[in-house]
Amino acid sequence: MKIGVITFPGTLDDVDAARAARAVEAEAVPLWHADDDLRGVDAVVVPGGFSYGDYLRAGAIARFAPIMQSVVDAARRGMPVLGICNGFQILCEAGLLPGVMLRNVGLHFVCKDQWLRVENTETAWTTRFEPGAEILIPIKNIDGRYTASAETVRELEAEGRVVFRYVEGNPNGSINDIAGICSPDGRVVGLMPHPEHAIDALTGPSDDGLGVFYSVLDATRSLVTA
Amino acid sequence: MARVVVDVIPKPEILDPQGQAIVKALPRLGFTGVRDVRQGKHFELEVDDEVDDATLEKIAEGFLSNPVIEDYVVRRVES
Amino acid sequence: MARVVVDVIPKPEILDPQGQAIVKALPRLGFTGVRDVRQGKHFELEVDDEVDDATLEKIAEGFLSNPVIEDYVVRRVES
Amino acid sequence: MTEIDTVDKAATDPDRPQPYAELGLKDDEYARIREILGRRPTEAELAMYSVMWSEHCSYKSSKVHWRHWKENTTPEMQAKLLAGIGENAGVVDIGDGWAVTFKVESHNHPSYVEPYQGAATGVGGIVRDILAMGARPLAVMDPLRFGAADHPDTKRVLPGVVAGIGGYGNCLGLPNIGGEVVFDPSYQGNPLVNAMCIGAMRVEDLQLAKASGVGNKVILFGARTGLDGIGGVSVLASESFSDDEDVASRKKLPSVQVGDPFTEKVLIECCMELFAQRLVVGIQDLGGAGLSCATSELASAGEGGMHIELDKVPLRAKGMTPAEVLSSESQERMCAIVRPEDVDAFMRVCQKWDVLATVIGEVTDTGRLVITWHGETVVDVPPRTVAHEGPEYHRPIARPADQDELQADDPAKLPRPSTPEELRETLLRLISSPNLASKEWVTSQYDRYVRGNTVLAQPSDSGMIRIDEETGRGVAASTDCNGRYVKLDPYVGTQLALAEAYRNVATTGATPLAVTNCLNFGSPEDPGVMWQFEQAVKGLAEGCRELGIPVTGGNVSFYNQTGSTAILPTPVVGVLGVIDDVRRRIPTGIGAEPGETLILLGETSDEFGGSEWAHVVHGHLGGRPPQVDLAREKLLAEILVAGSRDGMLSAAHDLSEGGLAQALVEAALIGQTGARIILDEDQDPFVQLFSESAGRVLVAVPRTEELRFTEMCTARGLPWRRIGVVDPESNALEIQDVATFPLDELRQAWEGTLPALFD
Ligand SMILES: Nc1ncnc2c1ncn2[C@@H]1O[C@H](COP(=O)(O)OP(=O)(O)O)[C@@H](O)[C@H]1O
Ligand SMILES: [Mg+2]
Repeated sequence: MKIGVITFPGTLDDVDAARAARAVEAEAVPLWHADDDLRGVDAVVVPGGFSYGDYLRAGAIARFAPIMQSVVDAARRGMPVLGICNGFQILCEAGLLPGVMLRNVGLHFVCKDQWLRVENTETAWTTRFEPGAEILIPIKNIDGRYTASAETVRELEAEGRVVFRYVEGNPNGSINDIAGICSPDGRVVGLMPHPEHAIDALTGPSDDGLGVFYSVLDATRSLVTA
Repeated sequence: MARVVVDVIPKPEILDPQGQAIVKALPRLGFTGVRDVRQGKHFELEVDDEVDDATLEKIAEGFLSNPVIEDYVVRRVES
Repeated sequence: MARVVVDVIPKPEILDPQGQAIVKALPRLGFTGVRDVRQGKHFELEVDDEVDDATLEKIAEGFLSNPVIEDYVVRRVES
Repeated sequence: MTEIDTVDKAATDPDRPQPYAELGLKDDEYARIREILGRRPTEAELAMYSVMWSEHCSYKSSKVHWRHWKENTTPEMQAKLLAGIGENAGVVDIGDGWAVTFKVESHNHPSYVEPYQGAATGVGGIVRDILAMGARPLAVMDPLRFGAADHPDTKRVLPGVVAGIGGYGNCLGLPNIGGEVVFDPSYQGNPLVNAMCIGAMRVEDLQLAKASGVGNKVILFGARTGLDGIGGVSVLASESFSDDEDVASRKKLPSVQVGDPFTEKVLIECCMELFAQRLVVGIQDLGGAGLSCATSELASAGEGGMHIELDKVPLRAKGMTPAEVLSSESQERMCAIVRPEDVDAFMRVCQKWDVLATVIGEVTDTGRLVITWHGETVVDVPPRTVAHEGPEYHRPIARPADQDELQADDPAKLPRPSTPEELRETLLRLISSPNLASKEWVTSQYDRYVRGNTVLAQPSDSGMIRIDEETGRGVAASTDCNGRYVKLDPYVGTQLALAEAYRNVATTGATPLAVTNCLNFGSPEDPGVMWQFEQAVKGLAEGCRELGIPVTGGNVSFYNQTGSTAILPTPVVGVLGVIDDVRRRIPTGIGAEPGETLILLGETSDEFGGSEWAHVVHGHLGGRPPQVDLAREKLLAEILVAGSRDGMLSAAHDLSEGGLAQALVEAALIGQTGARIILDEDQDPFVQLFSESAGRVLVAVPRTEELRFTEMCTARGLPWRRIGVVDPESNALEIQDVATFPLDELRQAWEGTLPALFD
């Protein structure tokens, strides 16, 4: 099982995403923004950070990188893709997921341990969770307020595509407390909090994030056997 | 060489906490009478004369702004 | 009620990393011919008619911009 | 077109008047430059000497005091030092082949003028210092001081500074693992923004700032060079070419720089790859004094010669003069010495990261730093005279006349709370006072998780990061200083700062190893300030000797004052410690184990000079600071480290400002667990709860370990007292015969203050 981890200039949490992949005994394969080669990976993580400094708008420049075209193509064929934080922003800008992230309502960068409810346990990245499970995961960003048109939000809710929801307080003013969403086929998931920072209680608030990475092992395994 | 300005502003239905923070702060600083503020981005571009209006529109719409949340205006200015 | 626009832009000698990132990215997106970009802020204000130009200047200079690193332009627009 | 002043020209008009005084040079300093060169300096040379001989770069007022470091560093202390004072940052051997480097620097004044950018570029600068040692920067810390919390200007400065530190550090991907936020009216017009960075490397990868190897190339890489921070030097331009509009306008250039953290992040990754491929012979960051500093320092540390073609430097602004290019403080630049055969490979790495890199010169054996501009020589100097042979002042030193009066103003006369109700109110008032209140409003704006190796961060006594993922080896660090103690007695106060940072490191289970410092003081031209300074340096140096840990480097910031009123003397001390397995860390919060006894280590006496209680309740500063006993601190640290190693401690929290009461409240709130405390009947409860006696730590010991732990303390002669028990069932802190505080009430008091002030 190979999980690709993309590095853009300004990516920060690629080391963490790779560590999380290794923690579930997957092989972490580094992917470089300027290549279009996915190097035979079975799934892709677009990690957090400040690609291109987030200078224009989070994710706005990164989505034009050569690797993203390959990711978009692979996602259309069903490859599991996970966008975390800046990665989520990039997936939205790239059109793989709807909506966009705006400046937090408090206008500050927020770094805290955040409770989330897993609302959909049938996506490629969430099958290992119990329905309705509450997990503790760090969140850290300044542009984390998920926003989409009223119609899009209605659609996401109706189709069960809100995958993670903030509980015990909304840290950024995100619409409907949305923390993460998925594509219609549930293969592409994006979320603002960082499961890769919750894989060991020594360095994170919990190891609840491991479930995300274990889930994708199942998702790719079933793909192979199918 | 031509000078072009692109202004990008949050759509009216999008909450703009930065603008709101300014509206709230102004009276504390002794400035009254400002009813509303919206904060957007202002870009000043220097472009070759060959760059036509259609291209500028594409740059503004597809890159400098995100149509989900923002409107934009492009205008050429004298240098 | 009057509508006022304030544009704030980094002073020419001040580094503008945001503008630089955009200039560098454009050719990769297939847009050539953009020589320089500076990114600033664009504010749209709605103010009571009593608010005079001097007050607007003060708001723009003392609050919306940081005169150490930024220049600003205030203009009234028709609503 | 501007006319360039060259060495040839200097020979033709030897007596041309030069604006050296406006550049901050004294008559005798200017005369000395003429003597060194045997002619008048060119404008570019004058620019170089004036910035490099400034207080900021040459340490001319403080250098004579460095003998205290030397006299107090024993060979034993030196042994673990791989690089010490004189390098970009000190480097210590932490075992297993790992070397760790750390340093603090100030960015005070720029942060007052433009809080966001001032603080941001402060972080950027210290990170490049660490990078220049060959290390990967791993974490940052930010000791901060502001004016009164409720002063309107603090509302401008603090949020900007915090956003700037966060904005830069978060974007660089460096976890922020600690710092300080202290309020005092003396910092009103002069906040202190100190930034510390910690980095690590394999021992064999240590880099030094040295231009060796004749024929090796000098490569400037990173951002373009602009008109940033050339404020002073623009005098030159406007003097000679005042008819040139472009140049005349430079007089009003701001001395503020804007940071570009994205460029720095890319620069870090680029450097890591250059180091890994061994493409670098020597490297230096560009900080204060820009290329003037980098070229003269690199040259004087190497074979002593260098030729720079200054016109090759990629510029951001039009019409810059050689003097301006040399003095620019544009951020996010580095300068490397590279073997000619490695230049192509070097450039390939830079291209991969889209980092601009330019060969601007080469190493020579002439013993001179020669700088040309389009073929004409504009600088030809012995590099050491620029970098290291600046003036050295013996500033007058005098103990302030009112020092005795200050020390005689004993807080013993202040009315004290005595009834349980008064004690209860005092506790609530203190924990909600700005200096003691939770700093969560600040620290939640900093990423503490990035890189996945943060084991402890705010609000722990010290930050701790894992260095080696295989073995779990890691380091802990803390910075401390109570300026009020230092004001009352600079020698003792500085040792108290050292003692606290040392204790904080040990409290998390790490063994203190080395010290850095950032000495923030008023004007060196004030003999009273110089007395404080000398006492502080002496106190720190002698304190380090007693603790057996070396000073590895530091930074001095003078002229921190508003008008003629100096800030509280603030020698910030940073201590770094090592822990061989971070899984043994001791957390701060109680309640981790099912049954815990609370034990207070150390002794409590009636010590309120400079205390938070005197400050908050009476606005009083006088008397003597708490006594310092470094031998006791050492013993305490050994006990804590032993307790961690043998798994005898489940939580520990150092006692400092606010005393026992503060420590209990924090340990309970952080652990979200209640406790029952029984005070000593033989001592005044007020003293027990609020005295700031040094050398004390509150520990939680699992009941099964209690006997073993207390026997160890007794055997080694460390006073201890059982003061209560952790009560996992309770949601309150009960202090018998005083009051019972529901944790919710404590939390509201402790956490509400900063949001109410700054949101
Ligand atoms: N207070 C101090 N204590 C010990 N060393 C100091 C102190 N201040 C400066 N130094 C040392 O002097 C050298 C030059 O300092 P500095 O100019 O801050 O370094 P850089 O040029 O890398 O910014 C460094 O090695 C620094 O550690
Ligand atoms: Mg340096």
